[in-house]
Amino acid sequence: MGILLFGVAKDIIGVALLEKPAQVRDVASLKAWLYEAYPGLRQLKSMMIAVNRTYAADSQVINEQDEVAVIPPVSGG
Amino acid sequence: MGILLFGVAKDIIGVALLEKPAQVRDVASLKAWLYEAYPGLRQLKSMMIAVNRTYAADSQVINEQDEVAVIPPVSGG
Amino acid sequence: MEILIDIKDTITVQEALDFIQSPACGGEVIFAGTVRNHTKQRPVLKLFYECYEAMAISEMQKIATQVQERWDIQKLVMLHAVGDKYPGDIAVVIAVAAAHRGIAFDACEYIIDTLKETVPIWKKEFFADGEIA
Amino acid sequence: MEILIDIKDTITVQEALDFIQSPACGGEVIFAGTVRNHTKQRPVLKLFYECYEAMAISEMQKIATQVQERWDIQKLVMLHAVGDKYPGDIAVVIAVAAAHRGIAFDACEYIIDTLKETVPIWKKEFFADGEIA
Repeated sequence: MGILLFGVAKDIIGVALLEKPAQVRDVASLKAWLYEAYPGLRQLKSMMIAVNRTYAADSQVINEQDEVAVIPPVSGG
Repeated sequence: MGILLFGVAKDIIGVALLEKPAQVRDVASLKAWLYEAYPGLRQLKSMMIAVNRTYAADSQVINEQDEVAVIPPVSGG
Repeated sequence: MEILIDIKDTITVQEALDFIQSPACGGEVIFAGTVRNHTKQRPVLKLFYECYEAMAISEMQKIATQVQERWDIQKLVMLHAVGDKYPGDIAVVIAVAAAHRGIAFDACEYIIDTLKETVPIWKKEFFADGEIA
Repeated sequence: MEILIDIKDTITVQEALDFIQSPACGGEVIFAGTVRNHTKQRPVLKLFYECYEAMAISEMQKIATQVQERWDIQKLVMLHAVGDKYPGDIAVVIAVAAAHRGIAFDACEYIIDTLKETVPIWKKEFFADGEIA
């Protein structure tokens, strides 16, 4: 399963799609892994995770078939 | 000098322009004369007088060359 | 602040937009007041707007001056239609352009609220049942 | 409530107006967000808008649902542009039609404020001095 990257998160990591490590099973462990693997993400004012196109709480479980995305601070409008 | 009439005030009095009686020298006496001569005006929620295109207080003096108008409740927009 | 004030037979949102759009401004708020086909559930055939034009223009300019003193607005449009207006026709357009949207909303709402209170324009309603009010 | 939500290369105020104008509604409020030629006094060459489209549409629909629960709005439009946008171009249009103008102002401002907080769209600013932020 891939993790979609957008905006400045994509710029920091340098790709638009990341492979999810097998040990990542929920939003909290995904965030911990991202901050560890890509320390540049720590400069973001906020980093939300969307699961199946909805903002997800840290406790939310991530299943293999879920659509997961990293959402840096939005700036539309 | 004529007194301009608009909206429902014009409908009540039946003309668009009235002659000002010589004894009317200020806004208060104009209103008193209008209510006396045209009792139908008493049904208006409000009746403002404009002198030279500006809302006028009761104490304002009316000179012969002034542009005077009767302003019933406005309903633009 | 650039100002466009006009009272005439037919007004459009487009002419207001054309006046306010500018690469220097980020937020534009437009209010359009349209003739409704009913008033308190009674079908309306048409409205007739009458105006004391010289004073109406003067009162609209006073509103523009108040807006200028109160908010940092770059462009402001006030248009009012007169004569016979039918359901769906535009009776009034207010448009405001500012660098920041919050003040554009505040100024636009203030303008239409004040216009309805102070500008000498009167509407007559012609109802489908024949009554005129 | 009738709803028009769209994300595409080019948006216009006119298409929003065409959707909301109706003889049943008396008050229409439109917000247009335009690309400014400066940000904090620095000249801007262009913006680039990127979008997580499927989620953005879903978040816009959530805003429409909130509006519907909170206000008596008849028609609602949310349009957002994506790709390269130059000063003066329209980036976002919100339009609301209601029987009463007060709620149209409230709903329109709520929609643009919430869109800027929750909808996954990102802008990149290309400054005249070569910097990108």
